[in-house]
Amino acid sequence: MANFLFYFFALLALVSAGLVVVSKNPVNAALGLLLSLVGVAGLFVLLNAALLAFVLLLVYAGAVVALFLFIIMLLDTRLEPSKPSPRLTLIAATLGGALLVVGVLSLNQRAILLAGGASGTGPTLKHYAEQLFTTYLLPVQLVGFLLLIAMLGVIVLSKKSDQAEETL
Amino acid sequence: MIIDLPHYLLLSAVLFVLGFFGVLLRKNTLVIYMCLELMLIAATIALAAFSHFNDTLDGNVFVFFILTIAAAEVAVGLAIIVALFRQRGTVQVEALNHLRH
Amino acid sequence: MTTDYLKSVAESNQWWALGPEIMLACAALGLLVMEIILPKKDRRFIPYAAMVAQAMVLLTVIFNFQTTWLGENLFGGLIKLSPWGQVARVFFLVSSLLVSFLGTICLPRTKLPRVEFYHIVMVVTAAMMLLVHSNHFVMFFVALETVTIGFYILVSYFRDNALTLEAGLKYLVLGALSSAIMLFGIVLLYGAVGKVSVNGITHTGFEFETLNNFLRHHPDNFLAIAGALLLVGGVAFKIGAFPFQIWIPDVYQGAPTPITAFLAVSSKAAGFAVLLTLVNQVFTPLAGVLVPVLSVLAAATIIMGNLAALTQRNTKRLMGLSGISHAGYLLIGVVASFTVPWATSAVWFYLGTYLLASMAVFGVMTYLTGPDDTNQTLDHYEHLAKQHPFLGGVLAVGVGSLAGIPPLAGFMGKLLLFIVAFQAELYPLLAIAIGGVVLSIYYYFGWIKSAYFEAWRPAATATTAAPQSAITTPSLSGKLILGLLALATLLLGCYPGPLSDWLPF
Amino acid sequence: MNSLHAQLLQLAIATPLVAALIMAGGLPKRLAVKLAGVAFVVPALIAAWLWQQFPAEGGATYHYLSNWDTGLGRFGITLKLGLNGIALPLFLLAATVGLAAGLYALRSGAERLKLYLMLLLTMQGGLLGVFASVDIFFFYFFHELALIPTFIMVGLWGGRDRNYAAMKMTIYLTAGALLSLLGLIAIYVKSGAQSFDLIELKAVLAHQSLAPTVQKYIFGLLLFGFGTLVSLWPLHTWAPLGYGAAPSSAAMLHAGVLKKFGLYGLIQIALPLLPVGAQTWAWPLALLAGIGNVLVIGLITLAQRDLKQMLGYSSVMHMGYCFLGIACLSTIGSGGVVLLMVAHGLSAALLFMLATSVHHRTNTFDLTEMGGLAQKTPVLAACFVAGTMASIGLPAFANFWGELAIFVALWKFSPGLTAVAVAGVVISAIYGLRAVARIFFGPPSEHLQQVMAQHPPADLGWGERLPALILLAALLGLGLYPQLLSRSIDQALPVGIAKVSAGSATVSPAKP
Repeated sequence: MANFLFYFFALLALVSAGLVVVSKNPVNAALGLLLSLVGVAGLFVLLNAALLAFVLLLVYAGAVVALFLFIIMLLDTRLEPSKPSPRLTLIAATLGGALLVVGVLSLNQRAILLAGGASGTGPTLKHYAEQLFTTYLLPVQLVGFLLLIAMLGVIVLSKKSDQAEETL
Repeated sequence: MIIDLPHYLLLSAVLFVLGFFGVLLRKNTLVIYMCLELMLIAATIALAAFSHFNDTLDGNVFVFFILTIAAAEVAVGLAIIVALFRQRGTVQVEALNHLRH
Repeated sequence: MTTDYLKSVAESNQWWALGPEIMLACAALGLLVMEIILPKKDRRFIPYAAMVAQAMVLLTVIFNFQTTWLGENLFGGLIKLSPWGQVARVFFLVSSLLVSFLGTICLPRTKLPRVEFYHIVMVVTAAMMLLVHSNHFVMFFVALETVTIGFYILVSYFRDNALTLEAGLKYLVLGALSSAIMLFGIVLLYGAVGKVSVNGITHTGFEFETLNNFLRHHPDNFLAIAGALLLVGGVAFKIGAFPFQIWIPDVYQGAPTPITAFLAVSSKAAGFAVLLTLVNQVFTPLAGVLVPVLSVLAAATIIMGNLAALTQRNTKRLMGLSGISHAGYLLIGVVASFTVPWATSAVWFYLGTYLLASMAVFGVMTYLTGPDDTNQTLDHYEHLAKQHPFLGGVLAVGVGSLAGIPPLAGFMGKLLLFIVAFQAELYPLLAIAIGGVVLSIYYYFGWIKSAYFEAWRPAATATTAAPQSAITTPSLSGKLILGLLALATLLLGCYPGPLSDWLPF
Repeated sequence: MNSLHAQLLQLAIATPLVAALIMAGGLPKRLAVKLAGVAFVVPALIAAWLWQQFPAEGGATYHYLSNWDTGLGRFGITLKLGLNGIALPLFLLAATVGLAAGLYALRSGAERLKLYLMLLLTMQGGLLGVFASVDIFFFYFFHELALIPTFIMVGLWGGRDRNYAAMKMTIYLTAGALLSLLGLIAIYVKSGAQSFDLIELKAVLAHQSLAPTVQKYIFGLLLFGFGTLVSLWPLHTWAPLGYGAAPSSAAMLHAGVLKKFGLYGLIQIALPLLPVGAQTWAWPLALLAGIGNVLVIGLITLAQRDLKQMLGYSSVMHMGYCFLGIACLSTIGSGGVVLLMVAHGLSAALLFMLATSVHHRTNTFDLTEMGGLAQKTPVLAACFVAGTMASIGLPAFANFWGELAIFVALWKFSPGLTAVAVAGVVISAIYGLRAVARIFFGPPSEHLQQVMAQHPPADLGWGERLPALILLAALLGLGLYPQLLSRSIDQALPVGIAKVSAGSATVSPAKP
């Protein structure tokens, strides 16, 4: 059963990710991203990280993809003209991809993976909270500032010019 | 056959490569941006898998941070794309060649 | 969870050790508060308040230079203060102070909100300082992303200008790509190490010491090597090394000039600080792989940067492309640091002289541009030396120092790097560096030439209509700051004692 | 007593530099010119005094030593000043030519005179520093300090093609300087002395010399680095162009003094520290210099019509003799080189200055357009003739002794090359005397007659006569009594050369 679920979610994630890469319509791409995220969330559940799956769906599916769709509608972009990519880019992409695939394939043979064996029960919400508020307190604070400047940045970048007129 | 760490790693790597291809090949900046998100997500799969099979929590906690950061990145990125669209009326990469002229 | 555990965590969270960063962040918040509570006519003091705050933080760091927390693992191993971290703090603060100063020249020409600019500059600076202190990849990545996202905003800050936004978008896409690559590298390293238990405490591959220990025992672990290479590739993007230098000219040209300076100086220095930490503390056992890779990177970077800069006439692109070649020289120092311990000092010395000279040049550039600062070419400099001898002099000193002409500080930086490279026996790299320096003389000299020689005797050649740039006459404080930068460049070239004594060799 | 002299040496170098700084601080023009005059005279007086006080038998060691920390002490870089038997003549040369060039510049009426004088003073300070530096890092540093003003002066006050000339000079000379810097760093690192102090380096390397291959590479770096700076064929192309464009005082100081930096470096540093490397490179160097500099450039000089270009090429040609002398690897050859360096410095400076004086009166540098100036300006003619004769190497002038010593040494080294060198003397006599004949004798061209009709040429005024007389007096003094300098040179040289001529037998076991 677990095997079947893994293959199902993995396939879902991969196929819909392929959709993101190849689809001509940005709306389809965004929907592909959404499906891919669902697949990844399923994998998270299989990995005993249900909380992460939940957060992923909440943040990504709920906010990020919605934001993408919203912007696509707002900008009303036309379909991508099917111009061939410049040859150099194609070569670079193929080379880069080939290198990565070779690397991944050789992983199976060469890597000494020190898998310690998974424990039966996954971490609970409490475990996360303990970590976040003890060891990782400083990064949490920093992320707070990160979100603050991101918010300020969005405001600065998208406030209408005539409103932003300042008399400093 | 037992689903083990290498399976997850392979999946993560393939997803990462897919996203990488998308960034290089696509012309629509919005789609490019989605592909970048795909790359980040691919990394989180590997992270969660390592975390699970090594029985350490740190990887999962890191995923939290990555998700937060990615959301912030998306917000800023979309703001820039929208602002550029207002000026140029397009989000295609070909239109991004006005510098150096 | 016992109270003992909480207590130990609380003890390791030494917030005072991060005093400067916290002060800077609080000051940044204070700016926002000031904007809300101050009446409109008093808001023009906010930029000066920002500069005063940064200067005070700078003084704090300088007076507490030998802080008691040096070398200790703080925040449960997330943070480790080192003498180099202290140097980096001073470096980033000086740089952000100067960027804020350039902002006060540049921003009033636009109708954009201003307080946010200083706020983001200060937060980014604090994040850079944390980045250099970080001893753990989670901290590392979070700090790095704070810096990167801050830069996305700052680069596209002049949103009325389509070119600026274009630069912002390019930086965004390529920056996010490099972050993703770096993240994957971190993940692989984390996975390679697995779980290490020492005395019942779990350690992971996120911690630098653990990772270093692991690599010492498994220097040929494929996963770890792949991770290290991906990580170094991501850093190479930040410093603009080959083949990740493609973004530099466009982004440098499009970004607001103060931000171009910020990118050129602080961002590059942060990249090198990180690279030095990784190379000297984490990846030492991987020298066999990293030395060839970094050497090739350095050589290609020097060659690419200098060749591309030869025919460049846009000054911001020129600074970007020549900055690539400086990154190449610095990479030689990084390669040398595998074998020669004091190479780190040489790299920081070089960065210090680069800070002074670049900021002087960017200062002159800021005064020279009008509201649209994306299109400044060498032709704009044609009457500079005659009409504004002061700006001309500062430009000559700055450009001369970048070119490495004695008796300016840049020469001393290059000299130390060359000695280091010689001691590390990197002869081919040295030869390439010498070739690069000679090439760079050509374009730097061309810049000085266009500022000085063309307009000297106007009778014969004044027929061509040079683009008249709107030069802002520098205020007294502006003159003072630029003059200090030029003077420091000159004095450090003749008497480098103060800087070299201060650096922990 | 000795410390007083050391302070005087420091004072000589500091005076021009400090004066330039004071002038930069916004001195009124009249005061600035006076200050500059003083700053040119003081080093000359000090140099003369130091030379007079120099111990008769003490040429082999350094005197007037002083040592300042520059904050780079941990790298073995200190500002160590002092003079030995080789450095003294060149220090004296720098002071003398600097005085002449300075006096000439004061009366030259150049545009933006203050800036001109400031740059000239900086150059002068750097030149004095070069020859007084015992620390080879500062030796290089002072050279660059003197070099930068040259570029600026060519770029700002130069004649035709000044932009191109300034650019070309900058790139060639920077490349050469960087190569030699690499060589110096190589000595520093490879010797293991961890010091740039020449005295210490000599001591360390005398104890244990470098491996032959290492010596070969380092000497090659130094040879081509310094060679570019001294216009060794085929790296010379910057020189005629640069001198053709340079304003007179800059050309005087550069061609007369600064150019000797490379030769001085080879004799003072490369020969004693790298004897085996010198042996490997002796023949290539001799061939390049003999065929290239003397013969090829000599023939090219014959074809010149432009007076300043001709002087530039002739200066390149004379450097060939110096390289030949160095290639002999003998005391007498190197001694001749030092003497010829001083003599050529004086005569080249004199001729570059007088060429400008001729230009003032004829408004052209074209030799075919001139003529008949001797009757109108007899003093100028006399000085020019004397300078030309010195430059050819006729007896009674200092150049004669230098060339003679080189020829004697060269005969032992290779009679064939000696023949080439002697042929070179004939060539230089032909173009030198032909130039004199064209400028001063024979009928003036129509164009020139018009110019002279509008502005009747005056003879040398005191502003030109005084510097010319100083240079001529030095040339004649040395020519009639070369022992003034040669003794100290001879004492200093054997330290390095003896080892070279003894061959590899004395070379101590190579370092691994």
